[in-house]
Formats: sequence, structure tokens, C-alpha cells
Amino acid sequence: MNLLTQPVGLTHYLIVGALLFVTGLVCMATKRNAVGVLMGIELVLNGANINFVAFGSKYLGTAHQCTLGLDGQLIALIVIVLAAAEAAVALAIVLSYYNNHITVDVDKADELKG
Amino acid sequence: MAIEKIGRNPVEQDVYTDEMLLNMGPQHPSTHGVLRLLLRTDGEIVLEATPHIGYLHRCAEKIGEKVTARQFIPYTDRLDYLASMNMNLGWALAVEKLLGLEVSKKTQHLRVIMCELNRIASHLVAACTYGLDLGSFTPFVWAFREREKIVNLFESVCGARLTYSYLTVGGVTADLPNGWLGECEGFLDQFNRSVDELHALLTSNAIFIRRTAGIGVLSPEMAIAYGCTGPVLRGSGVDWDLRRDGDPWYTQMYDGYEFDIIAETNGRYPNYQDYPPIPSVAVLGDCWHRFYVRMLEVMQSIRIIRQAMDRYSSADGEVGGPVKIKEKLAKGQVYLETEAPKGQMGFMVVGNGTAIPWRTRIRSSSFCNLSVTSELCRGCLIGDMPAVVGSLDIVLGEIDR
Amino acid sequence: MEMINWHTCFFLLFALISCGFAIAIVASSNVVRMAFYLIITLGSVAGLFFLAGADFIGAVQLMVYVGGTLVLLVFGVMLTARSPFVSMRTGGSQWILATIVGGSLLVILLQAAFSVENWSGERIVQTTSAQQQISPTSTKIGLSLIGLRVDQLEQQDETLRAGMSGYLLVFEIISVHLLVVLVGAAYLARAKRRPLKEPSNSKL
Amino acid sequence: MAEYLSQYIPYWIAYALIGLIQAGLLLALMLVTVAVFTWVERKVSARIQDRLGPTRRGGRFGWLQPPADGIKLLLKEDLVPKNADAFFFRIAPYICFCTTLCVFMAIPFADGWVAERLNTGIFFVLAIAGLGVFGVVMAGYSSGSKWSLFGAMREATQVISYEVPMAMALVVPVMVAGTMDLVTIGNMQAGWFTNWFIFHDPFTFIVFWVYFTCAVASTNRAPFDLPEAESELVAGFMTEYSGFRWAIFFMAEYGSMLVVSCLAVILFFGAWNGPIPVTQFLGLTNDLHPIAGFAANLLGLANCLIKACICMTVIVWVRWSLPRLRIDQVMATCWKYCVPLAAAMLLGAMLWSYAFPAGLLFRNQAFGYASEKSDVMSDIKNGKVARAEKGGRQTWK
Repeated sequence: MNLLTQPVGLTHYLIVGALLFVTGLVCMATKRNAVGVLMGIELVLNGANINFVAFGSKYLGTAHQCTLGLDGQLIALIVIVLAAAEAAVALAIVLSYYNNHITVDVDKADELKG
Repeated sequence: MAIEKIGRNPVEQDVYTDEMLLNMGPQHPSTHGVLRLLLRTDGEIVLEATPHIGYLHRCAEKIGEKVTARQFIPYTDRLDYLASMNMNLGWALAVEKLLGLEVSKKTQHLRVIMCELNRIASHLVAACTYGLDLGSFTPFVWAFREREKIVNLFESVCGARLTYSYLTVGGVTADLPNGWLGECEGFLDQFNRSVDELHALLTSNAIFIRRTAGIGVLSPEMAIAYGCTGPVLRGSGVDWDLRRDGDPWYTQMYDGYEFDIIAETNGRYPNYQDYPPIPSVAVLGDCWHRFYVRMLEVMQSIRIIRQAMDRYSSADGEVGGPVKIKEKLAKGQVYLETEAPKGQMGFMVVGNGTAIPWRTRIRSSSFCNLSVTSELCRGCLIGDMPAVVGSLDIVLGEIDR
Repeated sequence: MEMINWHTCFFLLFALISCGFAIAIVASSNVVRMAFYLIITLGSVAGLFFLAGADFIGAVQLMVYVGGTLVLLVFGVMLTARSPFVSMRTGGSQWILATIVGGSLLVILLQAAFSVENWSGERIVQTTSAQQQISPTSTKIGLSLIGLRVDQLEQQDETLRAGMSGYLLVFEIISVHLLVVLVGAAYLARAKRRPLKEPSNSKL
Repeated sequence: MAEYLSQYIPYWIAYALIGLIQAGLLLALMLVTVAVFTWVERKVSARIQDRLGPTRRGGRFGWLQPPADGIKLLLKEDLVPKNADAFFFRIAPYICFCTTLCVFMAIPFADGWVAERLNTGIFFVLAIAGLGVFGVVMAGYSSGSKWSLFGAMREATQVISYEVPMAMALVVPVMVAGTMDLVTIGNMQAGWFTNWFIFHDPFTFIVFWVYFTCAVASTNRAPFDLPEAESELVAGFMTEYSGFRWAIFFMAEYGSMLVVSCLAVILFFGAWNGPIPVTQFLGLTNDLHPIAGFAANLLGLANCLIKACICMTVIVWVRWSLPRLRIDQVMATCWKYCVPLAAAMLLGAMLWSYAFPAGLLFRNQAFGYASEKSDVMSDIKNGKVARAEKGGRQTWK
């Protein structure tokens, strides 16, 4: 089996998606910087997006079976837009937190009062 | 100090940012030489600006106590090197007053021509580098083109293009060459149009107005308290010019000349209808007014030069030559201030009967004008720094001496 | 020599870049570097979208995600990048725990990815990439968002077609959501008028 | 092209070869434009300022000044400051350059003469062009200089802000055309110059100036050159760069000038169609002979590039005439003037196309206006929509 001559299948995309998802998860779990956690979330969302697009794609060996079709792309689109919204709010929270505490360490964020 | 007080800048602080210490200069394109401004900034907002000077210190005053009074003339060239004629004049008048030496009327008219020409040249440099500070390159070249013509005139008079040493103790080094007055006349005739071009490019340009109007407002009280002089003082609406209000030893040069002191009174400048209108956003004492005053003073200088040329050619007698190089100074002390393009330039000379002054001191106009920088820049944006510093029109050669 | 499938080559290129930099994000402790790695990762994910025939989604990914959201993120990083927070190290125990959880999840996901025979590329009829006509998707997506599913026009099953009426409601919800977020973010990070400190005689 | 070559060599090699040739052509185009425009900028600025400009290298007009500059820059030392983040510092210029080059991939220069004809052409161009900001931010941050950092922050705020009105302004011609495909948009403006989108209605005319303002701002040209404001920030994000890396930034800047100019030409000024439809009068089309079509395209290429060069010259002219705005004024220009104006023009153009569906000005229908619509749109016209709508209604019940 030669990697370069074989056409890309759904599996390829799923592997990439899984890897991004897991790295995002690990990133969220290990980073102490709030912005770092946010980056983990972005990675997770992208991993999921890759799966959506791949399942909806006509070119990845699923053409004859039941695919997500355009729905996959639409869901990915919605995820991207929501990710933008989520990032805006999360950053606003981080900045607000930073203004009040002069730190972005999530481990120190243990009080509810702002 | 609350945010409202930092003034007219519509920038609010939204994030807790670190204060940053920023060295603006001594190698910075818009500090006009080797000025170093230490800025304490919060983001783009300047909280504090501290000028640090001394990078161009050459012991000019001490040198003045080691050479004879006439030998010191070339050193005065290097004080405000953009207005060397005026520097020469200041020193020459102070020493002449100490000597009690009165020069002929013809010499005085010649000196007026030279000083006013050099005032035009200096104001042109101020105006064009101000454009450069605000990011407009073209007026710089246009104004330098005009300045070049003045420098050519000076060159044909004394051979030098920057450090003239032309006006000297006792008179001038040489009389005018043949045909010089005609050339000068020709220059003045075409110069009006060039000033209009500069008005179009800068004074009445919408972006220029937005960059300068209301920025760096210097109140008349503060201007007087800090000892600001020259266009900086008059830009704040103080009607004060040594050519009219100065020492009689100096003002006699301008006796009988018709010219206006450019200072705003009742919201109007003299002959305001000939020039671009004052924009509604401009505040008296802001950068725009300081710039405007310079542009208008150029026109007054033209008036003076035309009168002086007439008087010079109709005056009888000879032009005075320099005194002996080792002319002995009288005992006593003289302090004389003259109206240089950048402000009041004062020379103090103390004689003890020898040819070499016992004491020489220089009062620099740019030095006092620079001292308001930290006051004017508090709370402005970094982008306003060149606008404010440029509008003060400082020359480091004079400040550091 | 066998034909090299450029489609696969570019896929491998983008996949390696995105995965490699994703791992670099986790491994790096400098938050500024992490931000730039994230940009590279998401940029190459956009490349993967293009390769999957989703050109509109790829462009959206570049424009909204990379060009918008990540600039915001970089801004956040720069605004909060005081030296103690630029690199914050994590304890070893957290690392071990996270790696175990992540690793086991990865194993499960990979197992799922390989589980279906049809999903691997070998079953696909050999097609060269030039022959794969990329059919435009932007109009279809646009029309779906206003309630027209033109790609489902050929759907024979009447009930299925009825269910494919479009994403109008979702579109509306997201629009309102974005508005709310805009207002909320502006409120959270609004300008707080705090007093300006008195000038001190700062020396360098 | 690749199919033609594959008769002689294996397809995959032919494919790669064609790709490389296209990339090489685009790179050459960009580099030549940069070289020519460094010279043009010097000469134009010199004329504006009563100077002569370069006169020594290459005859009395200084034609060889750009290569001389290039050689000088190549020979300069490549400095990396001690405080710099060396890796990012080194790659930042290439990011700027590559994003600019990537944009050319989707820009057509004549009918069908485009490296990759994308259905989402204009969208792709905007998306890629927006990425250049990362190179600048990276450069500013990694330089380890406060001036560079200020430049980077200004660049980020400015470019991100101006992307909004710029995109809104570009939606207007896209809406008029009904497609994002740049080739189709270009072909729609065939015929007399009255068919150009800038003359389509008053709103497109106004929105062009909004676009032009935003384009100048997004390429960091005066009066919006704050990220590299010389008198304020020394040289902004480029302060610490020297030699070749600085030259790369420089090329990226001129390249992006060409990009925005090409976009202006394609979307507003009739793309490769000249003011007078010469090729149509002569019947130079592919139907006549492939060579005739090729000649027509060559003429179109010249048309497109000349118009783009005029646009670039105007940008140069603006730069040498105006002072620089302040950062808050730049933001105010964006949010208080450009965005509302672009939004109003978008609305206006929409209403206009309802009021005058056939266009108000003397539009020459013979030259195929609106002949190209995407397949889906024609599907809708052919009655398939009714079925879709029917399905839709059922759902909402």
C-alpha cells in the first residue's frame, strides 16, 4: 500500500479529526492559561467540523451510500459561526477576569464574585 | 486625575494594560535631531513625556569665554543653525551695546533684510518638517525648494549656505553684491504663490486640521509661566513681539517699519481675510494656531523686507564693517534679547576690559518652548507626539548649546 | 512508476501540518507561540475542507475562523501577555492524567474510524483529481439558509424531501444569537473608567 | 492544459508541471509589478514634489533603479535582534508574502485566464487577503521592540476593522452580478463602458469609493499607513527588519496593492473589457479561431493590467498628497463613515435592482449581460423551486 497513490478516504479525515479532537481535549485539560483553554476548545470544534465535512463530502468514498450531503457542510458552517461567537464571549470573560484579578490563571479563578 | 481630564482624546481605557516606558529618540525620525523623549504610555495613550536633552552639548557658552567677541560669531551660527543670521545679530547687538557702538542706518536696514529672510527660511523649515511629522512628505520638498532660493541669496552674499557669520560685531562682513536686491525682489514676487501652495497642502487640508486642531493646547497663562516665546507664545494669543516691545537698542532697527504682530485678538488675526479661515475645531493655543502663526509671520517678513530694501537703497553712507578681531570690551555687563524666528534669543556678555568676554551666557528660546512638552503631551496619543513636538519648532543645537 | 495522486499528497501535507501543530500547541507552554500554532493548524484545516470539496466552508473557515476569531484570540493573548503568564507550566500529574484520558479516547476514535470497510479510500473508484468536477456549493448553501434545499430536489421520497426544507430557522436563531453575543461581549469587556494614575518621575 | 500534456508524459507529472508553471507566472507577475511600481512610485512622487527621481541607473529615466535596489537589499546584512523570537521573526515576512501571492491564484486577468476558477472567487480572495495580518502581527510581536509591537497592534486593529466595510462594499457588485465567481462577474461587464458595474447605478458608484478607501487602509498606504508610521513609530512592525526580509515585506505591500487594484478593476471597472468593445466588433472570439480568442484574451489582459496600474498610481498619488490620520481617526473613519455608508449603499443597490431590473443606463443587451447565471439559479427559474417551496411549507405546518 502506497500512501501517495491511494485515494483519500473517509478514514483519513476521521483520523485527522480524531487527532485534533484529542489534542484539543488534552489542551483544555492541561493549560492553566485561560486563553490556552480557549484554544483547546477551538481545536475540539475543528476536529468535529472535519468529521462533519468529511461525512458530507462526495469525494471520500461515501458517494453511493447515505451521506450527510449538504447538511454536513451546513452544520460545519453553523459550528464555525458559533465558535466565533463563543470565542468573543469567552475572550470578553477572560479580559474581564484579567481586569479584576490581573491574572489569567484558571486555577486561581475560584470565586464567583467578580 | 480622571479620564475626563486627559482631555479631548476620545480614547477610553478598556483593558488593564501595563504601562510601558518608551524611548522616543535620540534616534527617532520625528524628534528633530537628538532629542530623547521618555514616554510613559498606557497603550497608545501617553501618560507622561519627559524630555531628555544634552546630546548635542558643545560647551558653546564656555567657548564664548575663551575667544574674543568677534571670534565667537561662528559659534553662534551653530546655535540655531536654521536661523544663523538671527543668532549672529543677537550676539553682535549685545556686544555692540557693551561697546557702545552704534552702526549706521544702512547697516541696520541690511541686517533687517537678512534677519527677515532667515526668519522666512526658518519658518519654512518649521512648516515643512511639521508636514513631515504628520506624514505628508510633499510640502517638505516644496518648502525646501523655496528655502533653497533664500539660501542661494545668502550664498551670494557671504559664501556660506548654513553657517553664514555674515552679521558681525560692528556691521556686516561685506556689502551686498551687485544685482542682489533685484534677485531678492524676484524671489519675493514669486514667493506668495508658494505660500498659497503650502496653505492648500497643509493649513486648510482636512486631515491636517484634524491632526492639529485642539491638540496640545497651550493656554496663554501657561505659555507665560513657562517662559515660552516667539510663535509658540503668539500662537496662544499673547500679543508680544520683541521687534516692537523689546530693548530700544534692538527695536531701533525696526523703527518706522510697518508690520503686524501675528497674534489672535478677538478671534481674528491681522489681515485675516487674505489667509485660510480658522477652522471651527481649532482652539487658541493648539498646534494648528502655532503653525498658522508661523505661516502668517512669513508674510509679515516679506512686507518688512520690501520696506527694508527700499530704505537700504535710498539710505546714504556706507555699510559698517567688522570691528578689530581683538577689540577690547568695556567693563560691564549687557543682556540683550532679540526676536529670533523660534522665540526670544538672549545673549549675556560680561566684559572686563579685555578682548575676551569674562562671562557669556545664552538664553535659548527653544529650551523654554520645549519645557512645555510634558505639560502638552499628558494624555495625548502617541500619534500626537510628533504633532505637539513639531509645533513647538525646536532646534537642538540651541537647546543643548 | 505508479501515478501519484496529488489529491492525496495535498491531503497528507495539510493533515500533517494541522496535526503536527495541534500537538505543538499542547506541547508548547508559551501562549503566544500557541496562538500562532493554532493559526497554522486551523489554516490547514481549511485546506482539508477544500480538498473535501467544501470550498465555501473552506473559505468561511479562513475568513471567519482564521481571519476573525483567531485575530481576536491573538489580541486577547497580547493584551494579557504579561511576562508571568506568557508561559505557565502545568504539573506532571495533570499531564499524566490528561494523556491517559486523551490517549484512550484517541484509541476509541481511531478504532471507530477504521471500523467501517467502506470508509477507507481503497474502495473508491480510481479517479484522477482533475476528473472530479467540483460542483459549486455556495449557492446551494446560501439557498438552504433561506429555506430552499436545491440539492434535495431530486429526492424521490416525499417525506424525506419535506424534512429537507432548509435551515431558515437555524439561520434566524444564529442571527439572534450573534446579536446577543455582540451585545454581551461589548458589555463584558466594556470600557471601565478607572482613574488615571498620577504621573511619577519615572526613570529608565 | 494538463490533459494536453498528458498525451506525452504521465498525467501526474503534467498536472504538477502545469501547476508550477501557473505559480511561476503569478510570481513573475507580482515581482514585475513590484519592480515596476517601486520605480513608478519614485517617479510619480518626484513629479509631485518638483524633483527628478532616479536618473542614474539605466539611462535618464532610471529604469534600472529597482534591480539596483534589489541587489543592494540582498547584499545587506540580515539582522535578527537579540530580544527577538528568532523563528517567528524569520518566517513572518514570508507569511505576508505568501498570503499575497496566494490571492493571485483566484484572480482572473482575462476571460478564463485564472489559475483556479473558484465558484467562491471573491470570498476566497477576501479570506486569504485577511490572513496577511498574521505576518505583520507576528513580525511586530517577535521583533522584541516596543515600536514594532505598537505597529503590530495598530495593524491588527486597522485591518480587522476595515475588513468589515470592505466586504460589505464588495457585496454590492456581487449582488448586482448574482455570483461570486470573478470570471462571470468580469464577463457580465462586456460591452461599452456603461456596462461597468461602477456605472450600474448611483449606489455602486458611491460604494466604489468606500471600497477604495478601505482598500487603501487595508494595504497600509498613506493616509492610513499607521502600522509603519515613520514619524511616530520609526518604521512600525518593520523597524527591526533589514535587507532581504525587509524587501519581502515591501514586495508583499506592493503585491497587496496590486490585489486590491485588480479587485477594483474586476468588480467595478469592467475587468478585462475595455471601454469600447473592440474585440466584439472585430469578432475575435474562440468561435472564430482559437488564436482569435487568444488574441482577444491578450488584449483583455492588457486592459485589466493597465486599469489596475492606473488604480495603483492613484493610490500612489494619494500617498504623496495627504498627511496621515491618527489611529482613533482611522477607526472613526471605518466605523462611523465606511460601515454605515457601505450598508446604506448595499440596501440602496438592492432596492435599485428591484426598481429597475433591467438597469437604467443604456445597457447593451446584445453583449450578453446576464447570460451567465449559475446552474442552480436557472434551475430555480425552470420551476424546480416550486417543488422545493412546497416541501418547505409542509415542514412549517
